[in-house]
Order: sequence, then C-alpha cells, then structure tokens
Amino acid sequence: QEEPLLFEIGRPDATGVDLEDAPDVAPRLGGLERKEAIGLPGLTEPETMRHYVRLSRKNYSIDAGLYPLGSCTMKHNPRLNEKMARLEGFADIHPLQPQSTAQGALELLETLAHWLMTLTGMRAVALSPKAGAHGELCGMMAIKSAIVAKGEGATRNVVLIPQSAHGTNPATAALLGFSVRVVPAAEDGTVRAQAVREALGPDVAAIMLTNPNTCGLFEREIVEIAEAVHDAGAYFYCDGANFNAIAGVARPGDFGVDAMHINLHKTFSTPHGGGGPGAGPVVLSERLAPFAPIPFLRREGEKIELVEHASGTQSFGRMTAFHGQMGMFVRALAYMLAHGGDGVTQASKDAVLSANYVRASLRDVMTQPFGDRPCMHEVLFDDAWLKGTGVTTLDFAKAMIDEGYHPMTMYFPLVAHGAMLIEPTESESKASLDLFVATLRSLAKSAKDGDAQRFAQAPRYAPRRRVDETLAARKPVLRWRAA
Amino acid sequence: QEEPLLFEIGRPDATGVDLEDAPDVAPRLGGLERKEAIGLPGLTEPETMRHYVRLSRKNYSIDAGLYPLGSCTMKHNPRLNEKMARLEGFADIHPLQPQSTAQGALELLETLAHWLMTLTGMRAVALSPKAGAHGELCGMMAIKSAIVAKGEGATRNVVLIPQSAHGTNPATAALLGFSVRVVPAAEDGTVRAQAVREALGPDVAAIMLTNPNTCGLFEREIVEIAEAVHDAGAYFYCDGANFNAIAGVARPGDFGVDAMHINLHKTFSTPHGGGGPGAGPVVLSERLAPFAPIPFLRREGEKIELVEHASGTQSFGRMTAFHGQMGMFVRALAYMLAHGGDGVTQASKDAVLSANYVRASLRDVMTQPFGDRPCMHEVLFDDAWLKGTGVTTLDFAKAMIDEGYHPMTMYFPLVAHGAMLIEPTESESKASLDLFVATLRSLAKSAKDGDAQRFAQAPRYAPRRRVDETLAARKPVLRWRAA
Amino acid sequence: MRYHPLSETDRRDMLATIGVANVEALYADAPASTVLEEPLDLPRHKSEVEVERILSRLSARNMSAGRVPFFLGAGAYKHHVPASVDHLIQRSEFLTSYTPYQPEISQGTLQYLFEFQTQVALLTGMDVANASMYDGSTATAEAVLMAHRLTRRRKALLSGGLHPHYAEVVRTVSRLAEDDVVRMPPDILGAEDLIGKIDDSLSCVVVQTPDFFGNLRGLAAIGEACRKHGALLIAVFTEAVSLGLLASPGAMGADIVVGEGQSIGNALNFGGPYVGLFATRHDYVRQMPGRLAGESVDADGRRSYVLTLSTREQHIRRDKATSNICTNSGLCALAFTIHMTLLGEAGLRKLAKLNHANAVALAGMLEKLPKVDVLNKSFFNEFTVRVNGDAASLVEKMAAKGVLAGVPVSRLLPNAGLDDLLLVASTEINTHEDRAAFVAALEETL
Amino acid sequence: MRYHPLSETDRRDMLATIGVANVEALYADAPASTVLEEPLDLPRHKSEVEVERILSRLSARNMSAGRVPFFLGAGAYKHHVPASVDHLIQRSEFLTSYTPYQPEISQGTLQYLFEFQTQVALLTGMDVANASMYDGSTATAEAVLMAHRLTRRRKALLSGGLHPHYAEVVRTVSRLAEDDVVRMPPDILGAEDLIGKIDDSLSCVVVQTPDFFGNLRGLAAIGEACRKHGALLIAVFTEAVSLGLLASPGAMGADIVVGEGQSIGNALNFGGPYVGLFATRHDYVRQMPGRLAGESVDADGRRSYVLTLSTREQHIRRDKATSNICTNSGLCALAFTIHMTLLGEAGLRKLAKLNHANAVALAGMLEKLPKVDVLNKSFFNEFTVRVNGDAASLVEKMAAKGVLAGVPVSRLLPNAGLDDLLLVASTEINTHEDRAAFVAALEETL
Repeated sequence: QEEPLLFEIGRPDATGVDLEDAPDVAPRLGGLERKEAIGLPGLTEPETMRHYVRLSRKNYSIDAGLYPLGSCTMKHNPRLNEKMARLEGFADIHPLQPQSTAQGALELLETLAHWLMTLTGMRAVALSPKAGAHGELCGMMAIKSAIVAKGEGATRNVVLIPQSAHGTNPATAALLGFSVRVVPAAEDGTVRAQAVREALGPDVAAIMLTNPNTCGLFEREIVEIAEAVHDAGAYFYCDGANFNAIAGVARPGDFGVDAMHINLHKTFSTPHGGGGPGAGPVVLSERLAPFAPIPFLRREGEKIELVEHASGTQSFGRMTAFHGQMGMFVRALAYMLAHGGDGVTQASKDAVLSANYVRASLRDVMTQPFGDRPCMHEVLFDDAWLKGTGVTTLDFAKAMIDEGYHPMTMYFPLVAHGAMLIEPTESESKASLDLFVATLRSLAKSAKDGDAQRFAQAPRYAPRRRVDETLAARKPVLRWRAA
Repeated sequence: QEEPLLFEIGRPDATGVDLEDAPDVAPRLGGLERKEAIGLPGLTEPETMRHYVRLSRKNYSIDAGLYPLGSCTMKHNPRLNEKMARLEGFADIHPLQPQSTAQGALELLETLAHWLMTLTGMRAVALSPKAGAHGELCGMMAIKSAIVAKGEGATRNVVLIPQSAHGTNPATAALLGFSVRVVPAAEDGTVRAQAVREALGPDVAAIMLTNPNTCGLFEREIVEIAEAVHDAGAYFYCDGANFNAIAGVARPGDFGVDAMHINLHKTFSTPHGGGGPGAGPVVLSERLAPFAPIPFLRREGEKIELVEHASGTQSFGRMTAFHGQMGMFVRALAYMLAHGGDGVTQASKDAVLSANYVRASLRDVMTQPFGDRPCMHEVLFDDAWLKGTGVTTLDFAKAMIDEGYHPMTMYFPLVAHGAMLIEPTESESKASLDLFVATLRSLAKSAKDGDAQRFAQAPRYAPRRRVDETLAARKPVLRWRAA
Repeated sequence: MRYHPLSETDRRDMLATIGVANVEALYADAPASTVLEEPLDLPRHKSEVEVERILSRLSARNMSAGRVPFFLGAGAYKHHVPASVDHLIQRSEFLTSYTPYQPEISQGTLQYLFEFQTQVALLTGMDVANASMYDGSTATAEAVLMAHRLTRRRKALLSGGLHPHYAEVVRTVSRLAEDDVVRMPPDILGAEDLIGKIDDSLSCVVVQTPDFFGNLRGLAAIGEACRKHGALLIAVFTEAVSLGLLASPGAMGADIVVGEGQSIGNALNFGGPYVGLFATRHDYVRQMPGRLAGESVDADGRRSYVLTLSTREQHIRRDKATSNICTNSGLCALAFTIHMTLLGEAGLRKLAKLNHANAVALAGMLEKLPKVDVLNKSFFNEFTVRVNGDAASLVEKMAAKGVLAGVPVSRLLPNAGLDDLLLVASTEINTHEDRAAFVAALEETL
Repeated sequence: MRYHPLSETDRRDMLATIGVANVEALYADAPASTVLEEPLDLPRHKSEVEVERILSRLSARNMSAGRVPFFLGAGAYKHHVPASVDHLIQRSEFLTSYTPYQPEISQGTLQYLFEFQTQVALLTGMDVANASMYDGSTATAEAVLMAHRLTRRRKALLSGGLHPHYAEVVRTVSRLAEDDVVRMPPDILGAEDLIGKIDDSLSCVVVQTPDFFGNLRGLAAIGEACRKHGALLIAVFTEAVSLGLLASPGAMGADIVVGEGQSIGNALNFGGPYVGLFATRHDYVRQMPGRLAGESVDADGRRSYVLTLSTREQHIRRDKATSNICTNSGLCALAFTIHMTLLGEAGLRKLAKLNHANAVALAGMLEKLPKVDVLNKSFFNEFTVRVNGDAASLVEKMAAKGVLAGVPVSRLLPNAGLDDLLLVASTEINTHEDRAAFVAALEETL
C-alpha cells in the first residue's frame, strides 16, 4: 500500500492540536509579522497517527530482525532506558536553570564520566560532543590546541590516517586545516609501527587510528605505534567506534591513546533512531585534559559545579550551545548500571564470540581479504568468492533483504574489494545466528550455482524494488512542491 | 516470515529479568513447595522484544487503517489517554489502601459518574462492571432485585428480546434464570410498540432493547415501548452498545430507560486491545438506583467515601473484587474532558453523518434490507445484490482484506440475510471514506462481473490465507505441548 | 477538534451526497421529545495541556505505592513490571486491534493468546486454559456456574479462606440465579474442616491457596473427597507469582483452577483492569466459559491460529451459551504473557523465592515485637498479624507517617470480630530499608 | 544477564565451531600488556528495579519545569508536546532502525525526512533544507563554513544579538580552523549598526531574530548590503515557534537559514538532544552539509525516496567533504515533523499567537512594577528586563520560592556589565496563575 506525502493529504485548516484561547493583548511585533501563508498542511490526530504508523511499517528495525551492519553496532535497545530518559527530572529540566536546582542532573553527568574514564583508563572526559564525528572534532581540537600551546601550530599540519579509516577521520582533520597523509596497511589488514614511523615527521600533528580497526582486527602493534607517535612529538587520536569489542577487556589508556570518542549509540546502545541523535563523549589523556571544551564539571564537597566559561582555563572553548546529549547520557548510564562492569565485559566478549562464530561458519563459502584469523566484533569478507558468478556485493546484499535480513555493510572498508562487513553483536541468540548463517550459505550456494537472476532482481519482497540513486542525484528533488 | 511459538524458541534457563539476591531465610512453606518443573520456557529481553514485535506485525489495527466493524466502534484511541492512565497516582495505587490516601481517585470516579449521568439523563451509575456483558448482568440483576423486592420474583421470569439483539442479551437473561421471548421486528427493521404490547404479560420481568438497534436504526417507537413496558409492571433494559450514535444528542433517560450499560471502549474510545479489557458502567433510573451494586460513592462535604458493604442498603451486592476498571475510567474521562460536551455531540453527529455518507455512496450497488432510509452510526446491507454471482458475504469480506481493509461485521444482525454491517465512525476523514467507498464499489463491480475466483481465493495478500475453522473445532488444539 | 477529521466543508459535501439539508434530519426517527434542544450542561472541549493539568492534579492527591514503603496485598500485588512489557502492549497493532475474528489479519493476537493459554495451563498444572476472564473474582463465579452445568447440581461450598470479595461475587450471582451457596466462616488459621461438609448435593468446593489469610493449603485430600461425592474441586489463587514456588493446583487434584493474573505484567490500577486466569481438564473444555484460541491450518497448509469452540459462546448460542461473556482481558493477558516470557521458569522461580524470602524476613522482624503476633504457620508472600488494637486505624496512622502498612481484615470482613487483624504482603519490591521503616512506624504507632 | 541471549552452553558450542579453547584466545592480537587481568572497579549488574531506584533518586533532585511556574528560554523552550508524538517516535520501526542507507527497507524514515525537509523549507521560506543537524549552534557553525566555501572568503561577522553560545561555537571552530570572526558587542536593544561593518572581505553576516535579547530584527536591509559586497546573509533563530507569526527569513532575503528546532516536538532534556534546522537556496545545495533525502523511483517505477547528493559527504568524499557530519538528529527531526503535522498552518499560527499573547501579558504585568524595566520595543515570546540588582541571585532566590524565573544574562555573558539583566520567556504552557506567581515572587524578592 502506498502512503501519500502529508502534503497530499493535509489541509491548511486541519489541526491535530486544540489550544486555549489567547489573552486579549495588543501585539508587540514591531511590524515584522508574517503576511504570506506558510503553506503548511496539517492533519487531525487520527490521520497523523495513521500516516506515521503506516510509514513506520516500511522500515526494517533491530526489534524486528538481525541487523548485521558492520561498524554500526545495531544491538538491542532496552526500553528501560527510554523510560529512564523520560523521567521528569531529566527530560523536563532546562539547561540554564540554576545549577542548584539541577544537582541530580550534574551528578548523573559525573557518574557517567566516571564510568567512561574507568572503562577507558583515561584522565578526563568531554561530554558535550553531539555525535561520533563531533567527538572526533573535539579530540582533534584538543590536539590542535595542545600543539598551538607548544608553539608548533604553524609547523605540525599533517595528520596520519590509515586507508581503512572511517570517512569522518579525514573529513575532521580537513575541517581543522590539516592535510591528510595516508598510512598503508600491512598485508594482514593492520598498521605496522614501522609504516607509522616512516610517515612520521616534524610536520605531523597526530595519527587517527581506529582500534579495533574497520576490518574488525585488533591493531596488534598499537602500543609501539603510540610510542612512535609520542616520540615524534605527535598525538594519538583513537577512533572509538569499535570500543564495543574491548570495553571491559582492554583500556585505550593502556595503549597510549591521547583522545578517543565513544559513540554512546554504539557501545552503550542508545537507539540509532533512523540516523540520530547520537552522542560522542571524548576521553582525554593527562596531557590533553587541560584543553577540554567547556562546559566541564568541578566538584566541591557536596556541590557539583558545571564550569561554563573558559576564562582562566586552557579550555579550547565551546562546541555546542549547552551541555551535550543529556537524553542519551541517561540511556547510556542506565545501560551501564544494568550491565555492570561484569555485563559490559560479557557484552564485549559475546560480540567478539558471535562475530567469530559467523566467520567460522562461513569461511568455507566466502573469502576473507586478510586470511582466516580471529576477528573482533565484526568479520570482513570480500567478493573474491563471487568472481565469475555475475553477482556483485550489492546484489548479494539486496538478496539478503528478500530473505528477511538487513544487508551487512557493503564496500567498506575500502581496503577490501567488494567488502562485506558483518557485525552480529552480542544481542543475537545462537538460534538467530544459526539461521542467519544458514541463509547466507544458501544464498552463497545459489550465487555459485549461477542463479544470477535471483540477485539481479533482488529485492522483490520488500516495500520497494531497487531505487534509482542516479536519478535522485542527477535531478535532485529535495522537497515537495504544490503541483 | 513465520514466527515460532515462544515454546519453540525459549529455554527453561533463559530469562529476561535480573533479580536481586534473596535474603537468606528458612522457608515457611509448610511442605507445599513445588517439586516438579513447570515447563515454562523463557527468553532474554532482546529475544522477547523481537518475538512480540514480529507477532504484532501480523495484526490489522485502527492505527493502520479503517476498521469498519459494525457494532464494534473501532475509532481513534488518543495516546493522551494512555499517558494519563499511567500517571502514578492512578496506575500505582492499591484498591484497598486507606480511602484517605486515594481521594483523587475517588474524585475521578465521581467526575466520570457525573458525566455518564448527565449524558444519559439517568439517576445513578454503577461503575464496577468489567465490560458490556458484565454491565448487562448488572442491570438485569438490579431489575431482578427490584422484582424480588416487590414480591414478584417467582412470577416474572420472562425477558423480551428482539431477534436483532446482541447474543449477550439472551445469554445474560438466561444466566439469571429468565427465559427469553423473542419480539419480532417490523418490516422496517424496528420494533413496534404493538408487538411489545402483545408480548407483554404478568410473567414479563423486562425487555432488553438496543437503541439505536443493531440494524443501525433508531427505534422510533421507543417512548411508547417504554410506556407499555412500565404499564405492564416490567423494566426497560437498554443495551447501550450503540450509545455513540446519540451521546449529546438524545438521553436514554428521556426514552424511559431503567438501566443501560455503556461500553467505555466504544463510545469513549478506550482501546479494544485485541479483545479487552473493556468497561461497562451501568446507568440506572430512580427506581433501580437503590439496588445498585457495591461499591458505590457517597460524598460528605470534602470527603468522598466508597461504600464497600451492602449491609443497611438495598444493594444487590458485589459484582467484582474491587471497584471496576480504573485504568479504563481514566482513559474515558480523558476522552470526555478533551472532547467536552460539544465534542461528544459532534462525534455522535459525525459518526452518523459518515455512516449515511457510506450508505448514500453505495446504495446503488448494494442492497439494504429495510430500504434506503437514514441510518444511525452504522449502515446495514444484505446480500440480495450478490444473488447469482457465486460470491457470498464471507467472500466479499475476505476480498476486502486484499484491498487493505478490515472486513465489516458479517452475518450480524441475524435479521438480515448475509448481513454486512458497516460502521465507519467519526474518526475517518472524507478522503478515507471516499477511498473506502471506491474500493467497495470496485469490488462490487468485480463481483457482478463474474470474477468469482478473486473472491473465492481471497485473501491472498494477508499474513494468512483462509484459516480452517472446522478443523480447529473438530480437533481442538488449545495449547502447545512438547513433541 | 483535534480528534475529528471532518471539516465543515466536508460535512456540507457529505450532506449533499446523502440528500439531506442537515445532520439533524438524519435523526428524524428519534421522537422529537427526546432530541435535546439545548447543549447539556458539560464543559467545552479542552486542550491536551488542560486535560493533563486536571488529571495530574487528581493523580497527585493519591499516595502511590512506588513512593512509600508498601505492604498491601489481599488480592492485588505490587510487582515490578519490566519496561519492555508496557512498551510492547502499546504497539498500535496490539493496542488498537479488535477481537481476532478475522484470523488472516489477526495472527499476532491469536498466537499470543495461544501462548497465554499454554502458559496458564503449565502454571496451574491443568490441561487447558481459556484466553482470559475479567479478573479472578468473576472467573471464580464462572467456575461455579461451570461446575453446576457439569454436575447438574446447584450448590457450592466456599472455603472460609476464600477472598471475601470473591465469595461475595459468587454469592451475588448465585442468589440472583437462585443457586445455593454455603460459605464457611472466616478461617484465619487454615484449620476449617471442609471435608466433613462435602456430600452428594454439592456441585463444587471452592478453596483458595495461598488463602485470604496467607495460609498455604494442601488440596489433595479435599480433591479426593470431592471425587468420592461427584463434586468438583475448584482451586483459586489471587497471587499468580506463588505458583512459581508452590505445588500446582493441578498436581493436587483440582478440576478447575481460577485466579487473578494481575501480579504478572499488570499494574495495581486501583483494582482494574486485571486478568482472570481459568484452566480446567480437557474433558470439560466444552463447558468452559470465555474465548479460546486454537491451532489450525490455512488454505496453504501453514500453521495458523483461530478462535475456536465458539459454539459455547453467546454470539452463536445466545441463551444456550456457557456464559454471557464477550470481552476478555486481552491486553492484560498480553502483558501477562510477555512478562511470563521474560521471566521464564528460572526467573519465575527466582522471583517467587525472593517474594517468599522478603516476607519471611519481615515476619521474622515482626515476631520480635511485643504487641504483634504473626498467626500463620505457612505462607507465601503474605501473612496475617494480630495487632494490639484496631488494625484499620493503625493503618491510617501509619499512612500519615508515609508507610502503607497492609490491609486491615475488617476492611473486607467488617463486624466479624476481626478488627485486630492485619494482612501484610511483601514482594520483590521491598528493600530492607522498607522493612525497617515498616517496623519503626509500627512501633511508634502501636 | 537479561540482555545477553547466549548461554554458557551456547558459548562452548560456538567456541568449538570456531576452534579455540576460550574467548580470550580471540583477543590474541591485543598486546598482553593491555589485556586486563582483573575486572575493573565498577559495580556489578543490577536489576531493573535497582536501576530505576538509582536514576529516579537523581531525577528527583532536579526541579522540573512542569512542577513550577516556569519562564526560561534563551535558546531552549518549554512547549507542550502532544502525547501522540512521543508515542510514535517510540515505534520500534523508527526508534531502532539505522540511517536509511537501504532505501528498499527504509521508506518510512526516508519519507518523513523528505516531509521534514519540506516543512523546514516552507517555514524558513527557503528552497531546500537538509535532513537535520545536531542543534542550532552547530548548524550555525556549519553555515559559516559553508559561506566560506561558497564565497572563498574566510571572515564572518556575528551580530551582537546572536546567542552567545552560538557565537562561541562559531568562534571555537573558526579559531582552530584559522578562519576570522568578528563578533559585535552584546546588542541589548537591537540597535547595532551591522550594515556599516559589511565590506568585501566578509563571507557572511550572521544575524539572529528574534535575537538573544528577544528583539525582532528586520533583515532586508542587511541582506541588501550583503549582496552588494558578495557576502551571504545567515539568519538564525532559536525559537522555531516564532516562525508561525513572523516574516520568514527567506522572505527577508536570507541566503542560509539555521536554527534550533527543539521547540517543536522535543523536550527540554537539559540541553540535548535537540535538532538543528538548516535551509538554503537551491543553487547552494551542493555545498550544504548534512544528509538529504530526495525523490526518485524504484525498479517498478514507483515513487520512492533515497538519500542523495552523498558525494558531498564524508563517507564518500573523505577529506574533501562539505562537513565531517555523519549522524543527524533523526528521531528529534521525526518528533518535529509529527508535531508540525499535528499543528498544521492553523495550529502553528494559533500556537505562536498564544505564545506572543502570554509574553505580552507578562510584560504588561512586569512593566507595572517599580523596580523592573522591560527593555524590548518588540519581541515574540521572550524579552529582557532590567532588575534592580543582580539577576542571577534574584533567580536563585525565586527558585527557592518555587518559581523558575528566567535566565540571567550574566550566565551566558559574565563580566560584561550586564548582571542586572534577566531574560524572561513565556509560552503556551503558562497560565495566568503562573504569571501571578511570578510577579508575586519577584516583588517579594526584589
């Protein structure tokens, strides 16, 4: 069933709210009132419910099925966390009300910070970044501030980034005026300390390294890399997107990391919400801690103060209007409290176990770019095994839709040809993993048996067949307009 | 996608709850502890979410589409009401906590009672009945009590019921030991006062009459019928299932009704919830008021008392353990407050308008058993127009499923051959009604054009094809058992 | 109005299609004398904010259980309901669907009802269960009527340990249906001699365990006696969690088991909506009241669920139906099913154990007080204490101190000389601090 | 653990399939020195009840807006959000889905984003809008960067009426990216001469209306001056509801419009998550940051929506991307869209009018007080008052009396000699009783 756009069913005079009558006053708008119509149609409440309920039913979701998007961490979102985030003392307080009337909220921030520092072994945490990429920006800003403070702002203008990195890494570096120098990966998919040493120089400000990396591998020379970076007077930014593989098992602080963002919507399971909101707190090492953005917390006895101005500190300043994603903080802390230290560790281990189980169950029918070796929380396949079948990674992924699954991450990381990155997470039962594996094996057999049509035509059993992305980009239609 | 039974995916050792450790105490179970296993499988929380989300997606719902079930009143369920019912002062209070600690709850009951009495023009209201049929039982118990009080318990043992009545009416009468005498309907689908007079006698305790009746027609001789019933020393029980056609337009008290239940889940839109819970408060006339069940309210100045014992009153006693469906009362009162007197009246009128619009839009292609005349909130068609097509009412209804609609009520009331009873309610937009009408017209044309296969095969685009009801009844499998 | 999609223009257009001048013309059949000329004296429609203000104000005037140390039971129990339960039952597809009369588009509801029936049957140790009743009390009344039908006798014997409200509900129906009921006097110590009262005139004996006073009752001997005299044993419970720790009524020989399911998945709600559980032996299923979901296949042979045996029901059988019941407690049954699924056997047993342990701990603390006697030899999570004075006023005074201490027996059994008895329940929600607060407030008050 | 489906048996079986002895073996690549030997010093896992207790206790220590007369704004506004909004955004299909990279199974998200983009474009009077940003402040910083790219200049002029936090966010990025920013001094009366500062070196001028102090700003003349000098006019708002009553920035000549969308559909949340709105002219779309949903067709020719123009974005263009942004504020944008749909044009206008009227009524009451001056000539729902003393301590004292009175300007602009200024906002949630309580508490305190 097709669902029209709200603009096609709404009417400008229809409304789904009733409002009290306004007090009778003379307006004080200084002649700036709107004269023209806005053109915004409305719907009554029953129509609104139906419109959005129907739309929702065209979506896949983690609640409805396994969602094996590598690097995205689609795991269970406990509803307790939604309930907690809606407690009036968290959802219904204003960021600028007197701090004396929000001590519970500040204590929540402090508790969250304690957990994050303990799990990462780091010295400080900046809570305000709004998402992972914003956290990267925060960390790199702290690094740039430290470099400037050392008087090296003019000379250190290169950031080392491996080829397998998330796109946000080079984009963040570029935003701050750094140029990017790509560090090659070794044949095993990881970065060698030797390669880093060769790329380092007096012009290098930092390295941005993801660990576990985007191939799902632990950077085994990470400690040596950190030492080399530090020896060269540069900083080590760690992309923490994959922290969920090691939380409670190993601490980035022990690797020698200077700054790392943590995607609360990945490791601590705040809902992805169709693309946000996220939250990207950044943990900082001793030497970067002084540059942390405002606001930050300061406790004096029973009282917690939120420091909102940088004057008198080395803080690099403010990244966002208020204090960060409180709603996400509540959810993340609820996740942490529910899991406990033991549960967080177990979650990491189960995530790694599940990814390796998928790897071991598919290794005979699919190919791995870096050989068959233990992976972390996600397993990377390439398309070598599809050679000659006429089936592409894209086709294979779309055929998964017809089998009731969301596809895995495709064509990322760029270091693998036709990459397929699978992250099952710790939230799946063994039965669920077994069914997934069986489906993929059956699809793989079908591809190898030459049933290319099944793949070229896929998906056939979804709300839509393949959508023409080229048309969308060539003639962008980005909004509805009245005919 | 098929979803297994939880018994097929659960494990006895799996659990979706964590509990604190119990204090260490010596049990005091008197040797009655359970020895054998229960055999109850569990699921962890992620699995539970997925199982029930997936199951839910196999259901039709008013939120997803028009639900034209005549006599069932599937209309919009405001989410505000859900929110209000969950306020801790309503959801988290115990029925037996001191009344001094629940005065707000008692005031809510009093306010709801005031609305119900005002809308019906009746003298008293019994809130405790749990659903419509329970309300019927309540009203008939009051009537029986009044009869017994007059010393006529032994002689008045017949209840008059029209053929078109809901099945609950005769079932309720039978439960109290009454025998049922059927009153015939006139050719126009309504009951004539004359027919009632002919059926009345000294053995008659009451009449149970639905108004508007189940054919969607207003009983035009209702006032005369009431007079005749009263003249004969009997009582007038009105089935209030269709009160939503006249709330705010006419008052049952003005018809001469002695008792009437009100389905809060119909007129006042508490959600049907897949079959319940409902709530069936009963309004009572002056002469039945003294027999109302306990508990009932008594106000003394600022204090409201819930009278919980019958001693010293004429109350016929208790119908249920506590005070009724509080959760439903909150929702119904939220509905009333939001609508106001004006909105309730408008809702009735829009419901009637919509039904007549459907009637007028289909009268040329479908047939009406009692001629083309104004109906109330629902319109009744029969299957005369399907004669010779090979398509039955059932086939036609199942074909509606393939068009994205829930079928109308079929084969009820019994007075129409192959009845199709359509109740669109006030919650549908004109565009929605137009689409519904167009779909039915197109189906009707298809039926008349001889496309019987389309109907015999329907539904084809639903989670299930037609289900074998005979098999289910012949060899009842009413629970899962381990293979 | 936010809830009404029709605009004035729509209404005009629709009236034109219908061919009448105004909507009043559609009410032409209503006698003129009954059509209101003036609007009723009721307030006008209100915004969401206003409705929230009014109802929040009423809500705030009640002392909610979660805010205080809380020890009430007597047929309604405060347990923790996982957030996922309330979230799931609010899914549009569950909340806003009707009775699953069209199985092709109702498999969601039908399958959970089938799961519910199985869970209830397993818990009670019976063959089959129905798809739920209004609550435990009405289920008990229906069980008695069912026993009358099965035995063709019309006299029930009610234990003195049966919840007084349940007994009253049975008596109300029976009195007006002109059936007989023998109600035993309140049985505080669980010491009544029921077996001596059983004879060939009885259709059934109704026994509750844990009983109203908290005593645990063995049913085997009563069941034996029933069978000897052709009567049925109806076992009742008001605390479903107890079934996790106690021998099932089915195992003890019950013929019909009824009870309140509120404890699992459902809030206190000031008494409703709750969910009645009803289970029996396979042979009796066609005399069972209420809805039943059964397994079948669809036209493609796929396993499917469907409402079945509806020839027992009022909408088919009218005055010959087994009950007048139409509505069940669907959404509450769903909450029960989901919570039970989350618990599983392991969780339910642990929950029941925790309930019992908390109650034992509290009883232990109370037994040390000079003016308080715990009367029960055995109990699950609720017991009866004799206090030195009037229990009702004690409870009032403790409420004023912010402790909801229990249910005075006189609230349900007034004028029975039991004014010094207090029912005290303790579930998994009670902490040690709650118990300490209870004892402190009690000592202060006594 | 309730969240972990794998049992010990499952884990053993899986390890066997993998061919390792234990899960530690899978971490073999991690240097031994980094693998923890002891568990971290963190509490153990907790039951739902325990988590609820801990967080409820923290929550209870905050004074929530709904409990008191409440008059705070300054970039975050308390409006009533209909219950249906929060219900709908919690649907599993919206809440637990990912970024809609697979359009075939993400049309729900894609269509609402397309609706959101259209609503934002209509409201702001612009051609196109993106699918949301983190919040208004970061959207402003992104707008400045976009202006730099479009003009190939690197100097921005910020109005003294721009929200101080927004100005700081722009400045932080600019300073570290080595761009120039000129920030005008605080402009309490909306009297600054921006036009005089505009020259050919500027990439953009950033002006907020209603501005931080509540003044309404006409933008047309500034826009003229910008065009003359090849600079872009960036219009900012922090109160989206104002657009229902005020001339749109687009109509006044803005090139880029950014703002905070929290007011529509989203709670205060102590500052986040919020939703940034970002709109611009059609010609500039390829320099726009953030996600975009566009219309297309599927293989069967059916209208479909899909993420588009992603060659602007970091996951394709890496260091050449228009922004490093990856996440948007999807669910907050959905809340915005649903609330806006419920409002419609009629509702939004009425809501805006009610906000304005409540603020005017409050201003009128305050103007009658001897020690208080309302400074604004014009305003929407927020204005600046000069009080006789330190506004911050006044607010503290009034909070102690149970009134949250407003935001002291010094909270955002300390050491600026503005300690006697208070920002006061009034929305549709304020009743006459609230206003009276405000005035009474103020008089008592001053």
